[in-house]
Amino acid sequence: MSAFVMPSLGADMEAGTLVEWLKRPGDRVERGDVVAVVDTQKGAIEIEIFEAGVLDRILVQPGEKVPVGTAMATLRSNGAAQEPEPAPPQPPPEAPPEPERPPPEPPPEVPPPEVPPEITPPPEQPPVEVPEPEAKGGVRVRISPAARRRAAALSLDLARLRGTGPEGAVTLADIEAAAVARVSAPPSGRAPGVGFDPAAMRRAIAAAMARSKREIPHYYLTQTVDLRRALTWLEAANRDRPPTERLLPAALFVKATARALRKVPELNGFWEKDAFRPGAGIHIGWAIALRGGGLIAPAIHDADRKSLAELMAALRDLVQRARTGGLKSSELTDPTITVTSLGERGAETVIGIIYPPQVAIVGFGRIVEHPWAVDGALAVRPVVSLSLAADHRASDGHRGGLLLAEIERLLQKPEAL
Amino acid sequence: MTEAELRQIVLDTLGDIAPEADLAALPPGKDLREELDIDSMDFLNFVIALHEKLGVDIPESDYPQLVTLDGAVAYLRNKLGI
Amino acid sequence: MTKVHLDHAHNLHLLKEMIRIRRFEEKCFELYQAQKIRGFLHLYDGEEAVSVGIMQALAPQDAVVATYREHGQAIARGIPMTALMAEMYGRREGCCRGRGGSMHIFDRERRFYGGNAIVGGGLPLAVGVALGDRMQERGSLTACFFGEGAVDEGEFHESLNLANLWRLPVLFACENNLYAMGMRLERAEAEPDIHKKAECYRIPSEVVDGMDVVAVEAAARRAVDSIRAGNGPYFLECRTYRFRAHSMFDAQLYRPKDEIEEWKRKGPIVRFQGWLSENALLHADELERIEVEVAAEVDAAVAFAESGTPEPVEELERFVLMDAVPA
Amino acid sequence: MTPVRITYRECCRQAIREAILTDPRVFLMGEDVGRYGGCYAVTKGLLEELGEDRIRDTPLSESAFVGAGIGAAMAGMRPIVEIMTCNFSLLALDQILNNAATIPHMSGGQFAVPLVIRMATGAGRQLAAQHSHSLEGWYAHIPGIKVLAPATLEDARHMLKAALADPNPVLIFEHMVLYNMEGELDPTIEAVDIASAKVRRRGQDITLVTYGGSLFKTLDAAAALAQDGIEAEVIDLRSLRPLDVATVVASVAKTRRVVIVDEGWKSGSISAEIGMRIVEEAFFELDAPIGRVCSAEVPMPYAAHLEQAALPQPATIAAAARSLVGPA
Repeated sequence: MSAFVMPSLGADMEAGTLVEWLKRPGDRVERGDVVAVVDTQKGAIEIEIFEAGVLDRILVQPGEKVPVGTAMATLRSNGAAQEPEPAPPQPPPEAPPEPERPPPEPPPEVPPPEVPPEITPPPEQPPVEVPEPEAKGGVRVRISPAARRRAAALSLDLARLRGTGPEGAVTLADIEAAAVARVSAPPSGRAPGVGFDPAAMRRAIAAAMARSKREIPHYYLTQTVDLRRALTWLEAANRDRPPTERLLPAALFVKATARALRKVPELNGFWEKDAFRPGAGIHIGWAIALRGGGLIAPAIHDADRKSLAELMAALRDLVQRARTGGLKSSELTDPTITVTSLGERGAETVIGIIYPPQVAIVGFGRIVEHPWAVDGALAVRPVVSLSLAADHRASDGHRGGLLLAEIERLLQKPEAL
Repeated sequence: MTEAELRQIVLDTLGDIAPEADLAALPPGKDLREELDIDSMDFLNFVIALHEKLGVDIPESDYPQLVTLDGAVAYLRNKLGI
Repeated sequence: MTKVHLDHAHNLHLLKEMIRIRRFEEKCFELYQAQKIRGFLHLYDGEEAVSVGIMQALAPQDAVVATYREHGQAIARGIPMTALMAEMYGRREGCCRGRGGSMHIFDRERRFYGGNAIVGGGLPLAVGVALGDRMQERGSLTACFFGEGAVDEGEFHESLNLANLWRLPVLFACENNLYAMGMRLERAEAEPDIHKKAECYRIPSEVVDGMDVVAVEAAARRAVDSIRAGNGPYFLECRTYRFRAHSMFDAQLYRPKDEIEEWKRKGPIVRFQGWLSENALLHADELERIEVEVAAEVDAAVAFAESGTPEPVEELERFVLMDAVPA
Repeated sequence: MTPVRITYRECCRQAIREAILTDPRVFLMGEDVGRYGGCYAVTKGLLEELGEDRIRDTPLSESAFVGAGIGAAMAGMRPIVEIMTCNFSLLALDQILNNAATIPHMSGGQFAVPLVIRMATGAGRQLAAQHSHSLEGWYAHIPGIKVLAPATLEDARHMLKAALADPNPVLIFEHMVLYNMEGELDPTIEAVDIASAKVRRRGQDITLVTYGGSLFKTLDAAAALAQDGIEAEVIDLRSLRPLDVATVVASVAKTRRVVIVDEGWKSGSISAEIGMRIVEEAFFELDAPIGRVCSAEVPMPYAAHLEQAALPQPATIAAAARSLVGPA
């Protein structure tokens, strides 16, 4: 006894509907005889039988839809006696409910290929936003971009972090965990000086200063400026300001210099390929001495348009971020002029070396009490030594002098700054 | 708040400003600005930190009283009345 | 008129070759329904005379380019049924390691340059093989098989023009079975007389009754003689008919049933076998012996395929690039 | 409105029928779309109902009848051209690229090409190398055309309407494995847009971006990942050109990990383009490398076990996702 089953007529045929039997039980059939008609999505197709014999019993009635492989009739090979009526045929296997999705051609059990799907390695290009967090010894830290940005924001030293990401890379979660750990750390667990690698910085300063001296024909001017009006105004202004809003002389120096540069624009810009390129705005590079050595001059953008309060906030922010390694590389590369001030414990006069490719550097010495002639009489005045070093390729002494005179004039009317 | 706690807060504040400094070895009577290489910006941040942590107002005119560790502690004790 | 040398042995050979193809196709039809063969399957029943007839005129060094309905050409060209069946089972022992399936049979040794599943795709290849052979003075020709559907493809025009422009040794063998899948000839051709199209490129062409294996062999010999004499390509339009659907999954809504029955009555095997019997050129026992031998050959092919092994997955990317040109 | 039970194939047919009945400019042209009823039986019965003028069987001349479709569109018709499978579209690539995609721009806006081209695509039925390509990514490289990949029943039913209304040439790729898919068509959806991606499954641990035939393998992978406590967000692109990068970036910004599933070959694929867009627009959101699961770079083999090994599978998609999520 053998079964005549619903044939597969096409690559994507899963089931067929029996339309009509062309043979009846007891009929003799030969190989190749058409015994039934089946309906498919392509239309009605005649079905052949591939075995000779006598049709025994019909299992599927016209109109029934059954999956490929379902027994539709039994066949007695030639000469076999009619089988006794077997138990009623169990109903053809319940047609599997039409799955929501195409029943994926049951792929033979395919072990996932041993070769892991190649994950393309992360692009190695350096981050644009944040300076390279080189661990000591220059080994690049494997860290995800999101983690790197967060670390910068939290001023975390990446070098000492152990990553839990792919191949030990530092992930966002690692940064968050480290940040939490730091806050709860006992006070004595002070994070050592953070941010820049002093040795690398020293090399960078040396290179810049050597190039400046080599290429730039400096000329130098100095001027002593009376600060009585400025300091008196400052003291009065700070009296009714909370500490967070109090101003320092540095704010006045930056504002005066920035406003003065509007009158002498040829000192605000760059010397490139034998030509002066004016700055796109007045961005004052404020020289900050780092604790434990090193110097950096990040930019205060559009200093001429900022209020004294805004300048003070900018100065405090720059100093704080400079010391914790949180400066953006763009802040280091786009000042249009540099202003340096050694503060209360510096020398009386500082004359700077221009930071290429800028074309000028203004210096403010220590504020000291000096004898001062006022209307022919001798008086004592707080004064500051104001200096300018400028690139003689871009400007001449006369123009430099005008700048210093303008700074002095502006410092006499602090309330207008 | 005891005087010892107040002294520790002052030391912690100085530590934030001069992380690499060895505060244990700081002579309490010496000028902080010399000992810890503190400029006007650092000193302003020192004042701001004390103001925020302790809620005391410190006018500019009082700055000279805060230039030594002992001076600062005494000044703050007086201000806080402890 | 070149005469076909019809001795007894040759007659039996022609008959047996056609029966070999027919029985092979019938077994494929059965095995597809049992899900042993998958993908697309285009069967050759009814067109056996074309392959068998033409292959008699070819020499071992000649090349063959075929289409996806290629079991006839492959078997007539001498590719063993075992390799073909194993290929359709997707087994490593198949002629292409199970990678090509029914539509892409290749055999380097027998210069069988493959089936092509893109209609008309084989014509430019055939022109190229003929060009290469001619430039290396191999003295061989290339037989290019295609259906009448291919004449509507741009490649048909480009290939015939180039073939005659450079007088290349190509035998263009068009199996005109009246249907391009569901498109009957008249519904697709502005000029239904296919062989006339060759005249536009001044290629000598003939129409031949694709159901008469002797007539096909005779025409093929005429074509081969002309090509070998250096007269350039030759075009044979073999008018034939396919008894089965275009492929396995086709309800044949486009043609009437009685038309199929009518062509079956004058099918290539029935006709030749009938002619031989009427002229006492075939004895009943000889036919019986042929059927027994063919049945054994087909069963052996199935057994070979059943016992075949899948190609290891690690070899998946092998031959994407070749290390060297096979000698 | 009780939901209607329907197949993806029937959705395509109803869309074509509705378009022809409602707009006299619309007609269907392609190989065996009429008498034969369509290679995948999508257009069975349409010739009998709509006649030879609107359901046009063509000879096997892809370049000619696709070019003719472009010409008819330029002359004011709204043709639907069926190329049996994307494998045969290579014969019409010149017409699609150098005419359909180029003429509007090249003519200075004088001519539009309001043409829809439908093609079956993809592998998975052992049709071997020449019949198993997945070329959507290629076409998505071409400015001047739109490329759609309907995966759901609603998209199969309604994308054609939007494509016909679009003045530009629109290519619709129907993955052949989907034709038999049956389900309930959402009756509340009357129309769909053809420019935005859709989130088919919400998740916050990783984003799986895919389209067309790979959608359901990706959803299977997401289900498997859920067992391990990894919630994957599955995005169905629906349109490969234009690419709805915003939806992808928004998801990546949330999950910070992404795997792109694409049945094309990896080199120069649409997945490569999507990966680059993510790097350009969401670089700092990433917390792991971008993963891709594509077809092995081989001509698709006939043998079932080799074909399945070459194609993206739920197991390989889930594995790729797990490797990026790392130890839970």
